[in-house]
Amino acid sequence: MTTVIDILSWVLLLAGSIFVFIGGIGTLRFPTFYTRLHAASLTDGIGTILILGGLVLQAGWTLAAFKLLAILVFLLLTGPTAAYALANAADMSGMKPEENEVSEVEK
Amino acid sequence: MEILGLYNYWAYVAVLMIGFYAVIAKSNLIKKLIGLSIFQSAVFLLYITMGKVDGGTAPIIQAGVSDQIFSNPLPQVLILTAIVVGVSTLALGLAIVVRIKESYGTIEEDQIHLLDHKS
Amino acid sequence: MTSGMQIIAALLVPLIGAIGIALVGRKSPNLREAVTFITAIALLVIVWTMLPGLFAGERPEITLTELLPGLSIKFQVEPLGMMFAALASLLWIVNSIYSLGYMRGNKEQHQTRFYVLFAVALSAVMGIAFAGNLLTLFIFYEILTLSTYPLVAHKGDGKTVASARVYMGILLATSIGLFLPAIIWTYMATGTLDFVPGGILEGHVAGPAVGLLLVLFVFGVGKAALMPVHRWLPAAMVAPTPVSALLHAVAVVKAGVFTITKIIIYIFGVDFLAVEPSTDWLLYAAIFTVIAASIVALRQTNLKRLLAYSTIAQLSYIIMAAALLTPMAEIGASLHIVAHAFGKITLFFAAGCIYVASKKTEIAQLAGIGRRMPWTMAAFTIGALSMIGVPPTAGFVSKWYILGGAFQADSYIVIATLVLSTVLNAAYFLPILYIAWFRNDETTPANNHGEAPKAMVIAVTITAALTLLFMAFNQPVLDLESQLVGITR
Amino acid sequence: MFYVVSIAIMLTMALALVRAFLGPSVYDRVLSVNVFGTKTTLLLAVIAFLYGRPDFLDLALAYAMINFIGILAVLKFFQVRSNQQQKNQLPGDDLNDNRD
Amino acid sequence: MVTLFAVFLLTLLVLTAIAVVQTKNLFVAVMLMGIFSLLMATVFFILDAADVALTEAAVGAGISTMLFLATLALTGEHEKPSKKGPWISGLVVAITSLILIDATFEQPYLGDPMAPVQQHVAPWYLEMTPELMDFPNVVTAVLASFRGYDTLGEVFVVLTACIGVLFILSAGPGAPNPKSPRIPTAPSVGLRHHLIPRVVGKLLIPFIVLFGLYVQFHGEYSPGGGFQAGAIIAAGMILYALLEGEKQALKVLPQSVLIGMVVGGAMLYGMVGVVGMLMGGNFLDYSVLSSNPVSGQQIGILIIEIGVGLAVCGALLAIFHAFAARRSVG
Amino acid sequence: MSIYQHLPALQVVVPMLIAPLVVLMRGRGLAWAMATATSMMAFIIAVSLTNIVLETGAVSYAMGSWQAPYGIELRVTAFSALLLLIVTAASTITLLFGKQSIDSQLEEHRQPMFYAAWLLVLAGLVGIVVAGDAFNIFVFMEVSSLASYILIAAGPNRKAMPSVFKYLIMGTIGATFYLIGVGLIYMMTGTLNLADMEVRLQEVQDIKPIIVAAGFITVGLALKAAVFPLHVWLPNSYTYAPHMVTAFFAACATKVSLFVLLRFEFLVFHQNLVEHVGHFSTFLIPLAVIGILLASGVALFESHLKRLLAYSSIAQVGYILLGASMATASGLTAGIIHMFNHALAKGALFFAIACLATQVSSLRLENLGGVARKMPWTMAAFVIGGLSLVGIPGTAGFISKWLLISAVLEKGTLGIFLVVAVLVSSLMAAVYFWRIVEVAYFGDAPKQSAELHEAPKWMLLGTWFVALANIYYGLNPSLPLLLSNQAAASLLGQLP
Repeated sequence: MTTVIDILSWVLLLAGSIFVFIGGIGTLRFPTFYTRLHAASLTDGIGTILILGGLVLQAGWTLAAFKLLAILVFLLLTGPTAAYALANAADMSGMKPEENEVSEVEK
Repeated sequence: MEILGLYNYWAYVAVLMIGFYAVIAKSNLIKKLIGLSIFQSAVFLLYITMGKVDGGTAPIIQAGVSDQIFSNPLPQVLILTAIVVGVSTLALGLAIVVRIKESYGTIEEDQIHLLDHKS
Repeated sequence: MTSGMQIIAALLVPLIGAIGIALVGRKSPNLREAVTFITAIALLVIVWTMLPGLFAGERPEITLTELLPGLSIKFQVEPLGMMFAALASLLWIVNSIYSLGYMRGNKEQHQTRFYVLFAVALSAVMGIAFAGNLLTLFIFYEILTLSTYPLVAHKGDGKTVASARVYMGILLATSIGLFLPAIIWTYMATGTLDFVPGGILEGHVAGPAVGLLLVLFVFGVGKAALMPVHRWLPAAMVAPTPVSALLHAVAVVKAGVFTITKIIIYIFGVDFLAVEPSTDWLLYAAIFTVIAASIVALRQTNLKRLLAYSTIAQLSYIIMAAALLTPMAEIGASLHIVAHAFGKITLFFAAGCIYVASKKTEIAQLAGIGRRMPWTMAAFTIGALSMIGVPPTAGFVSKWYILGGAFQADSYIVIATLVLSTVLNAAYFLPILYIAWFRNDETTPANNHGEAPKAMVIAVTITAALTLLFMAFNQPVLDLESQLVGITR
Repeated sequence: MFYVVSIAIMLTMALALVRAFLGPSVYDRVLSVNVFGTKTTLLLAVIAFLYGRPDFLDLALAYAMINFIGILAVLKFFQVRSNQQQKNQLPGDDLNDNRD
Repeated sequence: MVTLFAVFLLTLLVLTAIAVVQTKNLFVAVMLMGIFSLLMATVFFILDAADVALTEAAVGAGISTMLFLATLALTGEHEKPSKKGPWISGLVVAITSLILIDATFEQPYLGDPMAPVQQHVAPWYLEMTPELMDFPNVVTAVLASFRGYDTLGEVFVVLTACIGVLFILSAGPGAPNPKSPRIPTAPSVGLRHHLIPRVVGKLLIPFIVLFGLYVQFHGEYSPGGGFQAGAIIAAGMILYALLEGEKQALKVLPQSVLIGMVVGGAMLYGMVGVVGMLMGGNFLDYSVLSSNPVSGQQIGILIIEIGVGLAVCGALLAIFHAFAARRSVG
Repeated sequence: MSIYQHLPALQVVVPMLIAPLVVLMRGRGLAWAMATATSMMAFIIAVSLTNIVLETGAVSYAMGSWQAPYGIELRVTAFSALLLLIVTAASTITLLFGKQSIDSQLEEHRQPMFYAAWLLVLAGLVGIVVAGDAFNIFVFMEVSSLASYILIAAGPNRKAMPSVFKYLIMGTIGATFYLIGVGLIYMMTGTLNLADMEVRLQEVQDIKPIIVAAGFITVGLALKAAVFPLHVWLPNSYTYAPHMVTAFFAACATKVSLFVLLRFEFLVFHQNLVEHVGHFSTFLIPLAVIGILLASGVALFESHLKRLLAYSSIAQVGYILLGASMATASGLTAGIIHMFNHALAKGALFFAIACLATQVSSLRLENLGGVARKMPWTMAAFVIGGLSLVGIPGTAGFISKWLLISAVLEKGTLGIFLVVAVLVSSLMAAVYFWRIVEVAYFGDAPKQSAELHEAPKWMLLGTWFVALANIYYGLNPSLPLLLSNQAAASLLGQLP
């Protein structure tokens, strides 16, 4: 049984790592702010779920698992909120997606 | 691996000097305070580094686990205090910067200097 | 009253008087001057009642407080100091009479300040005279400098203050820069600063160091005005005449030569200096100053400046005499302190009288003044003769002893100097007398004037009389100072 | 395995850091700070397991909270700035320039 | 392996520090400082300093950033190029760093268990804490009892900073009028127009406060204690102020209450010491508080941690509000 | 347990714990009354501690009953007793007599915080002085520094703010340098207790980190103590701080840092580092001499009264350091007693300036013409203070100058050069001080002079109190001399 859980958790962790890393590359390589925001926040969500899920499996039914879940909930609530707030702020300040693209090209 | 045993110290010196440089070379008052924060953080790093023991763990004794090695708690205590001191200094410094901005209209040291010598 | 307490009283009485003067000064000038006189007389009584004890060989002393280990504020009366104190307390009364006339006649500002600081200066003089060790002497020496500064700067205008700055600057700089290190050096070498008959330095310092130490002391005591630290004296001529009298006759320069004499006798010891070749320079420096100052005096046109250079020359007489290191010369030195005091105070008083009565300051303006102010000019003449050393004036007595000392030491250069300087003195004083008495007055009647105010004339007469009397009645001083020689031998 | 995860997270942190250095706009930097914050949270959680001390997860939780509050503070800062600029009618948006 | 992690993170740390100093936009610098603090905290955690890591995160990344932002809102964020030649400064820095680097070669290596630091006092703490205090967190034991006097000083540093900021910001053209304490200014309406952050934020505030209380009272068993708790709760309240506006936040916790918290917290700490003195021990001796020295220690530590928490929370909030209440002038 | 045993703790705790309460005081003058009473209490404690130290030798106190090196030790020696007396007396006198000056410079609603900060400065300074633990010194250094930034920032001129900012930056750098130094020593010895450090340093093989630590601690504390050339924060801070704050700080603030410096140099390093004495002296003697001469030189040309005296303070720090860098008993005695005497002189001077400032609008020299005629008592006290500064015999300043010169002369040929430097700077002091006197007594009166009156009676009383103390301790210096002799002996390890 433990082996199964271990393997499952390894898989989750590995998958999470991959997502997280891809998100990182996206944040770096994408051309404009909004696209980068996109990459970051999407992978953040799934990566967090996978990694923390993997850890929960490692922890078993302990206080640690509860804490991990709390972190998970917290990150899931705050991550998108932060992304929204950021996009909103950028939008309010007059940074429109297409304009930004143009300015980026000009650069 | 041996030589990496000193890497922490080098990093602390590097950070310390970056902060120090910002404090003495920059003219902007907020930049000086930022530099000061970096400068102080470097010292925190020095203390925490010296307290680490190989194979040790944080000095919170786990029930039921024996023959654990613990890192040194004393530097950590000192640094807790130092962090508080640092943020207190920072707050005070920022308050002064606000007042300087109000009465001089600038937070650049050389301009303040000019304004003071004109009057 | 024990003698120790008497010393303290001599210090305190002028101070209490100063406070009293300050308190009543605003209310009534008459009361103020009355307080001054009462204080002066009280001081005179206190000081002079100590004399009999001194003649009997007593050496009263008192220690006030210990500053550092082995270093205390201590007073001791000995003949030299006694003479100085007696002289100063006597002249203070005369000077007060004179000041009364001068300050009122001249309608000076800040008269209360003047009298207060005068009293403080007298207290400092008492401290110097009775000091039992170098440190105490130094303390009061500085107090004297500080308390006379406002007196010199009395007029308060820019030029006066600038001159007063020179006065203050030179005296402070020499005392802090040279005198103090010399004192500390002495202390470190010997562990004591007490005035001990026969000196304390022998056996502790040797070779060229003695000469160097003597340099520090002699030039550190700027008040003695040995060239080249004499510049403050002409600068201080901006002061009101009673202050000049105080500086030249009563207190300041006398404190200087007194200090040097005392250092020679009690710190170095005459015998020690005599065998130490590196200290011979002092005699030559003094001789140089005598001659140089006299020659400079020849070329002065301002009466008070001339008197100032004359003082410089006369002071070096005293130092020269002390540096001869023979018994007669030491007596001559101390006698000359008194003789010069009487003579010079007469001269200054007379100059002040002339100024108050006629506002004249230049020698050339004095034509015919002898007929307008016969008393004053008579006194001036006596003073001038005393400076030259003509009998029957005080100056003759002291010069006689110095000459005797020079013969004892077989020091022909000193004898030559004495002769030369007498000629020079005559050369600059006699023309003044000639102008004053025999040249016709060419001023317009608008400047018509008579004698100076009564008080001033009285004062100048008294001092002139003293100058004459000292010729005949110098025995007490001689007796007193013979004790000095007794102990130096 | 924890090592692998840690290394992946740390590499991502490095990438985010590069983005933070490059900018170009301030929003990019805020974004990378946010990414960096969540990655730090994850890293801490993983290292807690790596060290065998899962009771230290409190720290990760605290980091998550602080990170969130920080981002909202930045948002508020933007708002204050734009209010001020409207009030003072300053031309242009200081925050939008790409100079660095 | 973990050492390598540290090496990697430290490299990032140095790079970040350079970037902070290089950038001409102060806002960017502040953002990078946030990253710097997070990195630093992570390094601390790797180096076994859990308590310090928690504090550094709460203070460096949280409170400091907010203070910087509050100031930047009043001063503007562009740094003008300095006319100062960097050569002299560079020289000073170069010499100093050479000296320090030179000294490192004789320092004990990282993690050397034979280093003098690990020999003298520290083992005594680790050995005696379970015996004398009967709780596991040695850091808390040293902080609150063995070196409780330092911590008292630390609380008074915070108090001083609080007094200082209030004092300095109580004058000058931008000061709020002392007669009518608060003028609601435009920026203080909060983030009301942003629905999503507001809802999410408000949802989270109770949990943040709760978590703060957990850190406060669990400090003897896990990383944390009064200072961290104070900072976290203060951060939660600041979040409230961000969302609902200054005015609303000050209604909940008026400035006078905050000052009361600071003074009360500091006094609470001091009074424990004084009581110890009255009961026959030395100042800050908790053993005498109860008949059993161990429980005396526990009671004392509990109370002073509450004092620290109160003081820190009140001080940080008061400082934050003092900045926020400042009207921007000109 | 009698209360006497708790005195070392109470010395710090009393002002520290009352400070927060002062913040809450709202009534008119209440904050002042409370702060003054507290400061007086601290002074009484300091006096009793001094008595105890003189009777029984150094006193040690274990905070929280944890024995050193595990707990924090407080340690009161003759040296600390002297400093305690200076600090608490300076605070008490300035508070007691300075209310009118503070009232005129600070709005009433800001005063409670100001007085609280004052007490915190006091607590911080005495905390440093009694501390026996290297890190504890840092903590209290920060308490006192932060609180002193507040006091200086209370200055009414806008220039106060940039100057206090500079002070904050340099003060923090200094404190951080100190912290680095302490960290390095801790790294090599494993202890923070000063006495323990001294013992354990002897076993350290790798000496380089210790040397670097010595350097950093020296530089850091020198920054705090405004040792030339690290003094740049001081002139403006002193100039633009409220006058009473200047009087307080000039009397004691930099001296506490010097105290720590000397304690480290002599107790921790000298006996353990080979040739440290030599390094220390060769490093500090030139600094001290250049500092003395340059700062005096700047003061010569300065026309703002407070800045002039601030530069003179830098020169005086040089004197203290010069005495200490002789590393002999007599030199240390001279340096230490100069701490006391300089506090008296500068206290009197700045107090007199505060009196002046209640009447005149500007403290520039050109605005002070003839002021002595209107304010004779103030200027008379000023003159006494100035004479003490110059070192005229009969004043306290003379005692230290005497001791300093005799100590320096022991050094032979080098000593003669040093004596020349000391004397030249004394003369410079006489000149810059005399410039003021001349203007005040003989200068032309400015236009508004008709409205000038003598300063408030109560402040004058304080001024004269300090001025007369200059004379008293100039004539009877046995107490400070005794304490500084013992302090010097203990620093050189001749006393247990």
